[in-house]
Parts: sequence; structure tokens; C-alpha cells
Amino acid sequence: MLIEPLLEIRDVSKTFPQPRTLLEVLARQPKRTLHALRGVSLMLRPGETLGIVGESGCGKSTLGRCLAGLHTPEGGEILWRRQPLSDIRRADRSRRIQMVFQDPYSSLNPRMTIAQMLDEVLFVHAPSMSSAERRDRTDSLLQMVGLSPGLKNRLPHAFSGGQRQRISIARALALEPEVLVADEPVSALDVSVQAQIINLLESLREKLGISIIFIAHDLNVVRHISHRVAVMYLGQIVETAATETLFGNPQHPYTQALLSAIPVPDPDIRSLQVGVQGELPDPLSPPPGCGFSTRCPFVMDKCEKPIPEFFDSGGEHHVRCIRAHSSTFSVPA
Amino acid sequence: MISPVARERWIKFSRNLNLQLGLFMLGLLVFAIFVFPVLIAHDPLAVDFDSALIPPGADHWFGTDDLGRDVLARVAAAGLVDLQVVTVCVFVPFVIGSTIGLVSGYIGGVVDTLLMRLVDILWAFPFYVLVISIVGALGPSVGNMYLAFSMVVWISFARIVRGEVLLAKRQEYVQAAQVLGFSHIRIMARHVLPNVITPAIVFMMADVVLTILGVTSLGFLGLGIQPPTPEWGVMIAEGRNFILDGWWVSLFPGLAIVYVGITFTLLGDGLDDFLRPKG
Amino acid sequence: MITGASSPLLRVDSLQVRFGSGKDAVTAVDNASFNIAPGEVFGLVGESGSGKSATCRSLIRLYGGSIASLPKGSITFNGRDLVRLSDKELTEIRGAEIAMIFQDPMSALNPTMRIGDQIGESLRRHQNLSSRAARERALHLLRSVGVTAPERRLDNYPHHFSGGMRQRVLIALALACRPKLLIADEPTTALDVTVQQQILRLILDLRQQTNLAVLLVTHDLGVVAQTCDRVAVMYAGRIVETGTTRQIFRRPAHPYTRALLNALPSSAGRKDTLAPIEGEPPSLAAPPSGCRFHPRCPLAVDACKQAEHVLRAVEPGHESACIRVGELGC
Amino acid sequence: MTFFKKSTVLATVAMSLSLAALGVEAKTLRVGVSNDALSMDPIASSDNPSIMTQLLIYDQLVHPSKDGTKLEPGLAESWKVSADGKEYRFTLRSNAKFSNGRTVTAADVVYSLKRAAGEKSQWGRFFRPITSYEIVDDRTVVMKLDQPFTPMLNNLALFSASILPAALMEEQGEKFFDKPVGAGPFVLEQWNRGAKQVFTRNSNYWKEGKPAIDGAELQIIGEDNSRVLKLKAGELDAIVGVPFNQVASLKSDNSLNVGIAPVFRAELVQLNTSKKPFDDERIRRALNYAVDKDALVKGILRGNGRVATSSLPVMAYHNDDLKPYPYDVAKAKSLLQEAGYSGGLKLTLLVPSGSVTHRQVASAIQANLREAGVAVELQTIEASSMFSTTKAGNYEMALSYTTSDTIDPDQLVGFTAVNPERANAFHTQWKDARVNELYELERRTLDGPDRGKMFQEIESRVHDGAPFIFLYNQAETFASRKNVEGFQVLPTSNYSLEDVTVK
Amino acid sequence: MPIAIYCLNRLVQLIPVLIGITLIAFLLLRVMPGDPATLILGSRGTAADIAKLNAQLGLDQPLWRQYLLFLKDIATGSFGESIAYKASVGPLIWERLWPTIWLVLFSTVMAVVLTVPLALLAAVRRGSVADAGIKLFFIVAMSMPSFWLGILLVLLLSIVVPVFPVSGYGDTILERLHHLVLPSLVIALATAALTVRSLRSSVIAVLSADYVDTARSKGLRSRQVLWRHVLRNSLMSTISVLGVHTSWVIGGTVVIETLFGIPGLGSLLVSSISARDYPMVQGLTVTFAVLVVLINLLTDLAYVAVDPRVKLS
Repeated sequence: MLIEPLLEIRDVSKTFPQPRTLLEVLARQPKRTLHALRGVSLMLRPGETLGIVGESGCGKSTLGRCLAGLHTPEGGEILWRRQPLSDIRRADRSRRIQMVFQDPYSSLNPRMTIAQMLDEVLFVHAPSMSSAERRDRTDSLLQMVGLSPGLKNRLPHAFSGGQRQRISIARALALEPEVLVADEPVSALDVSVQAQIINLLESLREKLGISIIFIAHDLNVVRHISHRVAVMYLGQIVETAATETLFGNPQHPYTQALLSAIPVPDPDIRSLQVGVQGELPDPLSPPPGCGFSTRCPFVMDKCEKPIPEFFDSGGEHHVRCIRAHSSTFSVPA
Repeated sequence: MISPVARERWIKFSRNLNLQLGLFMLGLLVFAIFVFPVLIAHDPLAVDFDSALIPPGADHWFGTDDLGRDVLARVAAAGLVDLQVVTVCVFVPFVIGSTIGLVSGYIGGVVDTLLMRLVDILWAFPFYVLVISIVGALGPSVGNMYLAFSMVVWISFARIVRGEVLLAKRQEYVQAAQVLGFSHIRIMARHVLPNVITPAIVFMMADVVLTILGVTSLGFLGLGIQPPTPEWGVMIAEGRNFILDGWWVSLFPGLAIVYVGITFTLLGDGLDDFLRPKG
Repeated sequence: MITGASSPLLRVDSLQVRFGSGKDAVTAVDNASFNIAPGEVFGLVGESGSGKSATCRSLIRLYGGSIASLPKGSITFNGRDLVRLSDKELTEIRGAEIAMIFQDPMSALNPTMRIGDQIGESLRRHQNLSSRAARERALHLLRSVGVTAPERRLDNYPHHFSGGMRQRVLIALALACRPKLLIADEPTTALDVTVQQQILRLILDLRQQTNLAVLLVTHDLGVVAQTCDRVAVMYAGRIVETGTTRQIFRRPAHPYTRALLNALPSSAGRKDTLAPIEGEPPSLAAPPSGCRFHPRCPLAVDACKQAEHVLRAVEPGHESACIRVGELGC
Repeated sequence: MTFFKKSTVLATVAMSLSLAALGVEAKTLRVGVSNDALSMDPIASSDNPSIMTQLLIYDQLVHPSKDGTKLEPGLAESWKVSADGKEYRFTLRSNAKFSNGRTVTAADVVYSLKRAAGEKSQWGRFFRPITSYEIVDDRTVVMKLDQPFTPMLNNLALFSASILPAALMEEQGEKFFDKPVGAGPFVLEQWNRGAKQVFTRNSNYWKEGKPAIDGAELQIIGEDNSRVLKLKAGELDAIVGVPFNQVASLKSDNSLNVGIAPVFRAELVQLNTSKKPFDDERIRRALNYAVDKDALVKGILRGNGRVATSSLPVMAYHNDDLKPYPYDVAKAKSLLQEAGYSGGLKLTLLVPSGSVTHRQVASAIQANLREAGVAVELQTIEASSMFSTTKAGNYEMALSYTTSDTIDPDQLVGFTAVNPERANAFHTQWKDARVNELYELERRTLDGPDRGKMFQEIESRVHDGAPFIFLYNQAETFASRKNVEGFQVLPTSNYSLEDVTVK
Repeated sequence: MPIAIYCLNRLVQLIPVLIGITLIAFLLLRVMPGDPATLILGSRGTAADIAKLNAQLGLDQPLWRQYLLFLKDIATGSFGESIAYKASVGPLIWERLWPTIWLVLFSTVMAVVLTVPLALLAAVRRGSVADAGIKLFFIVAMSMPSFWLGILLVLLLSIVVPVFPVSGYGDTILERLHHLVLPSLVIALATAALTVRSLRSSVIAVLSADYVDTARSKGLRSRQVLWRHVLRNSLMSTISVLGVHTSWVIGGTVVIETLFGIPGLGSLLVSSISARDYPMVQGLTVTFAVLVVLINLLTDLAYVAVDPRVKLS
């Protein structure tokens, strides 16, 4: 089954130059840059949920922002149905790709009522709609995300975190996009509410047939919602696979460490054995070879240079680890 | 039916003692400025050497000055003058400075860098030095004073608003507006501006006090509003020579300035609370 | 394994904590009772706003700048009632006998003070050490919590440390005077999972070495399952269930606990929809009557609206506040 | 023990003690003045503070007498003017010495006066009538003029005619003025610009036993009020420039003496006669009638002055027969009506900024004229640009004043009444052929009653022609503590300190 | 980065600011209407004199050359020739610089001495009568025109209770301090009005910071917590407020020096303006701006001294 991908991310890189002082410029000291994305390639099929996981600073949010148009990548390209995304006008792009943000407390303009917020989106993008039509559409959007339209004349502060995330989703869906980038949409929510939002996203995806890029650090959540998962570390994708493959047979040592670090909510399975030591290296000067080589329990000399290529271990399971290349050394699940 | 937003505002206002008191005092001030002149029927400019330096009493509530002019009438007339000056010298720079700060902060890049360098440079000139140099070089007049103040004060507003814009730009609701494909003008006007302007408004209240102090200091140096136009600072400057024998001549305009100071400090604090969004 | 029954180190009885005054007063913790034995890791679990943080902070009266009235009830620690101590007397206990670590290691260290001095401060206060001796001891402590190159690190400022390292420093700081009880308020929430694992391991190891009792506050049921001996579950300012960790996870005796466990993505079937708890947690300013969970409880009956809050034993060491506990089938 | 320590110790307890402590420095006089000098070069100065300091440290051939009526010997013990008025012969004192001990010689005189008449001098005009000098001997110098110039002798009493040590100046150039050497009663010891000038007594001064004090300190205190307060607090021994409205209260202070010096100064409103309606003499006279000058003197000067009769101050040859225009609104109105302005007038008045008194006078004039049916708009203008504005003829009325640097009326006649001359009747453009004629004549007439009559006629013609509103001659006010004797301001507005004693 | 490199860095950054300052001071007086020479010469000016003075001032040159001449004058330290004093502006300004610096320093020290205890009191007892009283006191202090407050203080502390001199500036350091007490107090009260407010609110903010809880959890006594942990961290925002306020303080010296007869830059500016001494005004404007820039630099250094986090960049 070959479905044409909706989005194709090809070798995208993004850096953030660090400001230099005038003296440094005069002294011709080298520029320092933060490599947020280093050659990321991914693709998204219609109707699927792609999970992107990684710890803080791995570049997963930068990737989401590149897709939504908040950042412009320097290298590589992002294709929308084979057309470069950079060729598409801002307004058109916003009708295709929308975004839900992490922080329900800062993602809504505190000075606009919910009705004003949704109305504005419709007003800007569908100028032909009458105000009555817009009012009806606002109500139906709110109902769609499980909120009572009776609340629409309130300001955001009157709502709880979960409700605000619903409003954010309604706002994003007002444009009927095909792709929703959800950047840590539930990480600020309590477990009970988190489940509500996850269910909502799931049902909306099914109902509207949209694709979701679900960015999160919580592996359990990603595992639950995603069809495929990409694991990121230090600006690179280290492993991608279908969800069950990845969680059932993780091949990259980082993925393994990550999985083993999740505290299992079962007192009978106590597995608090520390998988990896240390913390993320300085992203301003990442290791020249495998990004994980500074912490990897299986590190070898060969890991330290150059950056390992992707290895396709079959069934769309890609791993960026030299040990995966050597068939003699298969990693136990 | 009252909208929930309006009701919330009303509740917020009803709990905001600073704002209520400040508005009350401002109302009283405006009332005094417009009603006293009618009520007391003394000409603030009428010179009468025979009734010079009469202490406060039944006929002259605040006494008379050395030229026999009624101090109350002059304080009230001066209030009008000062409020006009303040309105121009504060409001115009507020609009100009906020706009520049908003656009500069939002656009960023080279425009912002250049503009902020200019602001840095202008900022290095002490307020009084710049104003005195401008007024001194152009000659003392109300118009030149407006010009000098406007040239100097906008910097503060630009700095304040720009700083806030840089913070707001990082807020997710501004990013959401960008992702929603809104035009930059719309984002600036509807999403950024309402959320960054509060500190500028609050500073505007403080600036009223600073401006009155500036105007009066210029008057004291003989570079501000020129007599016989009544102005609080000039009145104090004129009255300070006989502060022992005619304390009322400079006391009442002094009190008027302090009154305005308290009024606008309360208004500033009150507006800060009132305009800050909840949550 | 030590159980809650043997002479407790800390006994909290009918604790009530109120914030603010007059009309705006909020009761953050209502009628909370529990006890912790020496060397025990006791978990306090609940969602945000459930009062778990207020509970643990009230033990040593640190409210992060909020104004709280003196807690009601009794807090018996090592034979003394902390509620009756003056603020000044309480400073003798803080750091020396009860120590605390906080949620955000990034902001919990004084940014303008060297690490060594921050650790030494506690030692000098309680043990009258000379600055040289305090430094030696701080060095030793840093080494024991796994800070690399501690000699160099002593003179560094907090901003030179990563989040995980800062939490290690905070632990070193808390344990400087060998306290008997460590209050850990969401100590790993701000950390990445791989680092969280390291920190939790460290706490458990230290407990092992020094017979330290730990009051661990968390919202993460996974963390509870992995670390705690016993658990109290809080909802809307009240403890709704206590028991051993195994009892709570295997035989939850309160609908809230049960719903919470069911809402976890990991416990749902791979592709099934999750089972969230409908509605939102109540506001503590106007809590529901009776059992505070009744508006969201699928098992609620009319009686729940009037039910008094009492913890009843379900089995030895396992108590629940649900009046319908018998019908839950556990 | 310094004052600082003492006062902090005793501060609140014993004010009298700390004041007593000040008495220890009895022989130094501390004078408070409003402005600092700018330069010590007599030919480059025209500001009063510089002039006054120069008069303390330099000496001239002749001096005005203290009452301002005649000239007295200075460095020259005697002089002779030839009958045709073309030759002046001066004999210097044998004991006239500079502060460095060198004798003042005829060569110094010639050098200094040539310099004063030179290219760089701002006062050249005053000395250029001298066409040649002859050094007869060390103590005798003869100056020759091409034609008689009667004000000459008075000009030689000007500060700009100060005698400087020629050799030293040649040697030091401009540096000389950093540490100037003169033949005056005092030596400038220290000059903290903007703060104070410290003088010590010139022990070589020719006048026997003078100065009576060991030294003096001029403290620059710009604020009128501070100056008064400092005097009251005993931080100063004497001050110049007491605000008029404080004179009365200072007079009632037993520890102070207040003095009022009639100086050569006249306050005026310039009327631009080249513009309508000021070209009409009736209008100008009407304006003079419409202003209540007595009230100004009483209300603003607090009596410290007298109503002016013309643009000339009360000085030599003053015409005592002239009476000021009385305050007569009816007369003013009828004159206005006569001139065809019964329907009222709208005029603007330039007011120099900075002077409190001028602001008040302007307000009063505005109020007065309103009653006569003339609406006046006040325009404030930076004091220093006032002159150039009126010079350009860019005004209707301007509030201003004149002062005389000499005791001879010639200077002010030329300045305020003659047209064409350097100021064209002080920018009023008023022209009177007879006045011009008298001016020419007066300058060539030897000093005496005949010349006096000419001045009196000029004065009366100016009075009648009314190119100004003549306001008043204001007095200079000064005050000193009771222990100071002999401190006074002279008619030429400067103060002599050589006769002052401090008890 | 060591502190020396930081200083060097900041100094390098100053270069464009300094160029801008000179340019603005230069343009400010060139674009003004009116012919300086005519204004300066006044009653004695003939057309030839005016032309001569214009040449002497360099006003007959094109604007850019005038600016270069101005820069040259600055570089040689002469800042041009004063019209009123007929001497180089540079040395005259240098002489007048020190009273102003003393005044600014002294008033800042006073402001800090006033601020710290009052702000701590107000913050720790927030909502109390003391808090409200401190607030009201400083609102009034801030609303009072400085010359008015100065007059009142002189009346009270120089005339009624003669403790401090009415005005002037002494010769020795002690005398100067004595003379500067009242003027500094006037400035300090206005400054403190601002800093007390700022320090109070940042103390309140810091009091609820996590690290204060950490400090308390160590069992430190409240005074130790306040001085070692709260104050130092609260001071940082106040230092920047103070830095921003410097420009206001330095400008305020114009009025204060005039009122108290202090022979500093401010009183020189006022007298130079009324004397139309353009080169002097220009030199003073530049000096004032450079002073502000240098004081801001010092503020930054103070900031670095207090806060180790400030990335030395």
C-alpha cells in the first residue's frame, strides 16, 4: 500500500546563532551556534498520528515549529504533497497546517473572549461568511471539542487548563486543516484531564480525517496515541518505527534507556535500575559522532566519528546506530 | 443582559480601592479647576498692589500674592494650564513612543537594532539637560516646551513597550496568531498591543508627575511657561522669596502638585491592578 | 520491611491548613491524618490543587511566600507537636531534623551564592562547624550524591549546574545535618525521565544508608509505584485513601484512586480509548458538600452528598473514605 | 576647629555659639553676589561681575567720586586739559605700584590705553579719539586728540581703561589673566569658577592704610533667596541684590544693615516708532499716561526707586524741572481717541525671561493698559536675544532698561536719544533733529554749566517726544551684617571694598 | 570571562554610543534656528564682527566639516573655545565636574542608605501601617518639586535649626560633605521614592522564591534569610532601576546646583544657556551624556558583582 505522503521532511536543519559581543567579532572569534535540528528526515501520511519523543532540548519542538511556519529551516526542505512548503503563502499554509501549543495558560490571548478568538479566525480566513454564520460555526466548533457554547463570552482565565486546551484545539480546527501539530498538548495537564484531551484528539482525527504530529516527552502517552514514533536526541532522529515495533523492539541504546527509565505504575515490577548516566551534552558543541556516544553504555571508538547513517532494520524501522549496521551485534529487546 | 466580561470588570473595579480613590481625586481636581474660577470670581491676572500678600481669609481663601492676585484663582487657573501641558507632553510621547516600541520590537532585526541604538544614545542625555538645551536654544515658550518634552519622553515609552513586546512575542498566543495566518498588522494591533500597553499606561501616570515636576523646574529656572500665565512651578518660584512672610503664596501651588502626585500615583497603581489580565 | 504500625516518626492528625484571610480564605488541606515510620518512604499522591504540597509544606511552615494561618490539628514529630512550636523554635527543627527538597531545582538554589556556602550554611547553623570544617563536610556530601569533581564544584554558582546536578546539590544540602525526615515535594517533576530515574535511585539509596524517612509528594503514579512503601491519595484537600503501595495499586478502595489508575495511558489497552475522569477538579474556595469526589464519581449516590469524611479500614493498614467501599468489590 | 565639626557637635543646641565661631575670621569680608565673572581681561568684558572684580584688582588714572558727581584722582595724582580740549596731560603718583611691587609708569599707561583702543578691544570706540601719546617721563604722559571730545576724561575712569603692567603682559600674553597683576586695592588669590573669588589685600596699594580688611571673598550665589538666607544665617557678611520684596523684612532684622543705592539706571518700555501706531506721538504719550508708575514703584519695587522722567537716569545735569507723566487714564483715553483709536488697540510687549521683577512689571503694565482700552499680549523672550530682536526692528513694545558705565550722561544720550547713532535711539527709531544737533555740540563743549543746559534740553525733548514709556529708576539694594561698616554699592553699580571695615 | 575582558568589552561597545552622543549634541545646536554669532554679540555687533565670529566658531564651514572640527576639539580635550569665558571649554568643564560627581555619589549613597531598611520593613510587614506610611511618605517626596523641597529643608535645617549651610561648596572634603548634605538629601529622597518601591516589590517577589524556602528549610533564622538570601537577590532589579534613574539624577543636578549654588556642571549649563555660550553648552551636553554612560557602566559592573549569573557578554 503506497499512500502518497502528506508531508515530507527532507534533511532539515535549523540553527540558532548565539549573539557574539562586539569584542568577539573584532577578535574574529568563531560564531557559536545552537544546532537545534541536524538533518531531520521524516514523512507523514494522511490520517496518521506521528509521535515525536525525546527529552528536553532534543529539538522536537523546533521541528514542530518549522512545520507550522514559526521557524524557517536553513537546510533541507519540507514538501507538502511534493510542493515545497516555502512556496505556499502564509495564509494558505495556515489552512493546511495548524498547531496546538503546550502551555494552556499562555496560548490564549488573555484579553479576548473565546467567541472573539474563534470569530477572528473565521473573519480573517472566510471573509464571505456573515457574522451570523460565523456565530453558528463558533458554537459548533465549541461543541465539537466538548465545550458549552454558553461559555463563549468569557475570557480565558475563567477556564481550567483542560478547557483551554479544548479551546486551542477548536481554534486550530476552525480552519479545517489537514495536519495538526500538537506540541506537548497534555504535558501541563493532570492525568485525569490529560486522558480527556487525548481521547478528544483521537476522536477528532478519526472524525475529520486529519493527520497529527504529536510531540511529547511522555512515552506512555505517545505510545498510546501514535501510529508511528520518531525518537529524537540532540537535534537528530535516532530511531523511527511503527509504535509497536519501536516499543517492542527498540534498537537504539537511547530508545532503550528512555523506555527503561519510565516508572512503571506497578509496585510489583520495580525496575529502578539506572539505565544511562549523565545528562545531555552542551548542544552548542555536540559530539562529532553519534550524539549519544557520551552517555551510551555500549560506546565504541567508532561511535565518536562520524555521525552514523540510518540503518533500515526492515519494516520501516530505522536506527541511527553503528551497532545496528553490524549484523553480528543485534541488540536484545 | 450584562456580558460576563463587563460584570467581571465591574467586580474588579469595585474591589480596586486605589483606582476608585484616584478617579475620585481626579474628578475633584477637574471639578475644582473648572468650578472654582466661576465660584470665587477673582481674576487670576488682576494686579492690585493695595491687596498684596493678604493671608488666607474669608475673601481670599488662599490669600493673595505680592501683586495682590488671588492665589486660589491662580492655583485653579494654573491647574488648567498644567493639565493641558501634561496632556500634550505625556500623551503625545505615549502614542509616538508606544507605536515605535511596538513596531520595532515586533519587526526586530536591523530596524530594531538601529532604533534601539538611537534610543540608547538619546537615553544617555539626562532628561533635564536635553530639555533645557532644547528650550534654551529655541527660546522659552509653551510650544518649544512641548517639542522638547515630546522629543525626550517618547524614549521611555518606546523602551517599555519594546521590552514588553519582546516578552509577548515569546507568548504562545502570539505564535498561535502567526500560525493562524493573521496579518502582522492584525497581530500587532489585536494580540500584541493590548497585552503590552498596560505598563506604558501605568508609566504614563507616573510620567504625569514627572512632567509636572519637569515643567515646574523649567519654570523655576525661567525656561518654562512664562508669567503672568499662572503655573504652579512659576508660582512656587515666585513665592519662595517671601516664604517666611507669605508662606501661602508658594504653599498652595506646592500642595496642588503633591495632590496631583498622589492622584496619579493612585491611578497608576489602580490601573496596574485593573488592566492586568487575570490568570 | 517497616510498616506504619510500629512507633511512627511523624504522626499527623486532623491537619487543617488555611491560606488567606477573611472572605478569600481557602482551606487547602482538611482533616488530613497519616503517619510515617522511620526509614519509610511515604507517598502523597494527587492531582494539582489536591493539597498535597500544602500538606507537606505545613509540616515545617514554608509556604513559598503565601500567607497561611497556623495549621490546626497536631503534627507529632519525634514526640514534639510541631503545631505548638513558635516560628523561632521551628527553625531548630528545620534542616536539622526535617529537611526538604523542592520541585524546581532550577529555582531552589540561591543564584548569588556559591554551592559550597549554601551547603555549609546549614552545617554552620546547626552544628556550629567552622567554615573549614563545613567545607570539608560539604565536599563529602557532594561526593556522596554523585556530583563529579566536587572540589571544583564547591566554588561554583548554581547556574553552572544542570537541572539534575542541582537536584543532587539540593539533596546534599537537605541531608547535610542528617535529618530524620526528608520532605520531597515533586522532586523529579521538572526533570527528564532518564535524570528522574537517577535522582529517585539516589534518594532510595540514601534512605537505605541512613534509615531516612521520606515523605514523597508526587502526581506521578509510576514514581509512587516504583519508590513508595506506603501511599496516601489526596483529592480536593482531603486524603481519600491510604495503604501500602501494593494495596493501593492492586486493590484500590476509592473510586477516585481507581479512576486515576484507569486514566493512565500505560494501563489502557494499546489502542483503546482512555478512561478519563469526567469534569474538572473542584475549586477549593467552594468545594462540593459531602464526599468531594461525588460530582465526578460514576458510583455516586445521594448519600455521598452528605457523607462525612472519615477514613475507614478496608483491610489491615488500608483505609478508604468512600462510604460505598463495600460495594466496590475489592 | 572647623565650622563643620563645631556645628555638628553643637548643632541643635547652640546656634549662637557656632555663629560666634565665625567671628574668628573677622578680617575677611564675605560678600554674596549673583553671578561669577567671566574674564579678567578689561577689554574683553562687558558683564557686570567681571567689571566689578576688575575694579577691585586694577586701577585707573581717574575714578568717579563715590556720589557719582565728579572725577577724583586715581593713579594720576593730577591732570590738565588744554583750553582747546585737544591735549590731556597726566602726572602719575610716585607711590603707585602694582601688586608685585613694580612702579606704575607712563609706559604702562600708554600700553594699556593703546590696547584698550585696539582691534581686539570691545571698548575701542571709547578710546580711539586719542590719536597720539607722548611719554614725557616715567611719571608724565600726554595724550592728543584731533578734535575736542568731552567725555574723554570720564572714559578714562572706565574699567576698560585699567592700567596693566606692560612688561609682564608682553611676557605672559593671555596667561597673564590667569593670575592677573594690577594696581588696585586687592589681589585675586584664588578663583573657583562658579563658586567664589578669593582676594587678599594688596600691600602695595598706593592709598595709605587701605584696604582696611585683610581680604575678601566673593561667593557666587545665583539664587536671590539663598543669598538672603546665607546672610541671615551668618554665612555671609554682605550681599548685593536683595529682592525688593524682602527689603522690608531684612530692615526689621536687628543684626543687619540694609542699603539702597541710587544707581544710574532707567527702566523703559521701548516703543517702535517706525511702526504704527507708535509713529503717532499722541499714542506714545497716551501710553505714558496710562501706566501707573507710582504703583509700580510702590508695589513692585517696594518704594526702592523713583518714577522716571526720561530715558536718562538721575545723574549729572539731570533736568529737575521735568515732572513724570502722571497716571491719568482719562487723559490717555482722550489722546487715544484723538489719534483715532477710540475703538481700542491690540499690542504686543516683549518681556525678557528670567527677571522676576520684569515679569511682574509686565503683568502690571498689561493690567494698566487694559483699563485704558489697550489690550497687551506679553511675549517672553530669552533675555540675551532681546537686544538683537529689537535691533532688527522686530517688535512693537519691549520692556528693557539702560545703565550707565560712566558718570557722564553722554553715553546714554547717544544710546537712547540720538538717531542715527549706534542704537538709533535704543531701537525706537525716534528721530529729533535738535537732539542730534545738541549731541554733536555737547561732545565738543568743555564740561560746565553750558554743557549741562544742553543735556537738560535733550532730556526734556526726549520726555516730550516719548519714544519710551518711562517707568522708573530702580535702586540697587544691598545688605550687610551689623559688624560690617562702609559696605556700599556705588552709582555705577559696582562696590568698593577698600573702605570696608569688619568688627 | 574575567572582569577585565568584560570591562574592555563594554568599553568597545561604548564607541558607537559615544559617536552618537557627539553627533546629537552637535546637531542639536546646529539645527536650532537663529544665528549664534548675532545672538552672542548683541549690542556690540557689526556685520564684520558677526562674520568674524562665525569664522571663529567655524560656522561658515559645511556641516560635516563643522562636525569633524568638533570631534577634533573633543579629541584635543579643548571642546572648543567658550564664548563667555574666552577660554577652552574642556578645562572649565573639568573644574566644574567634581562637585557634580560628588553630589551624584553622595546622593546615591544616601538614597541607598534610606532605601534598604525602609524597603525591607515595608516588604516584610506589607499591608501594615508602617508599609502604608512609607508609601505615602515617598509619594509625597516624589511629587514635591525638588527646588520646593530644597527651600523647605533649607528653612528647617539652615535657618530654624542651623545645622547645614544654606548653599555653596566648601574647600576641604569635610566642608564639601557638609555643604552637600541638603542638596544630596533632596535628590536622595526623590531617588529613594523610586528605589524603595522597586526594592519593596522585588523583596516581596524574592520572599516567595523557591530558594528562600530552601534557605528557610535549612533552619536559618529570619534575619539571616533576609540579609543573606533575600536582600542580595532583590538588589539586582533595584540596581538596574537605579542605573536607569541615573540619567534623571544627573539631570536633576541642574536644578539642585542652581538652587544650592554648587559650582557644578548643572549650574554651568544654566548660566551658559542664558549666556548663549554654544560651545560650552555643546561640551556640557556631551559631558553629561558621557557621565551617564560611565555611570551606567558602573551600574553594570555592580550588577556583575552582585549577580554571578550575568553572562559576561
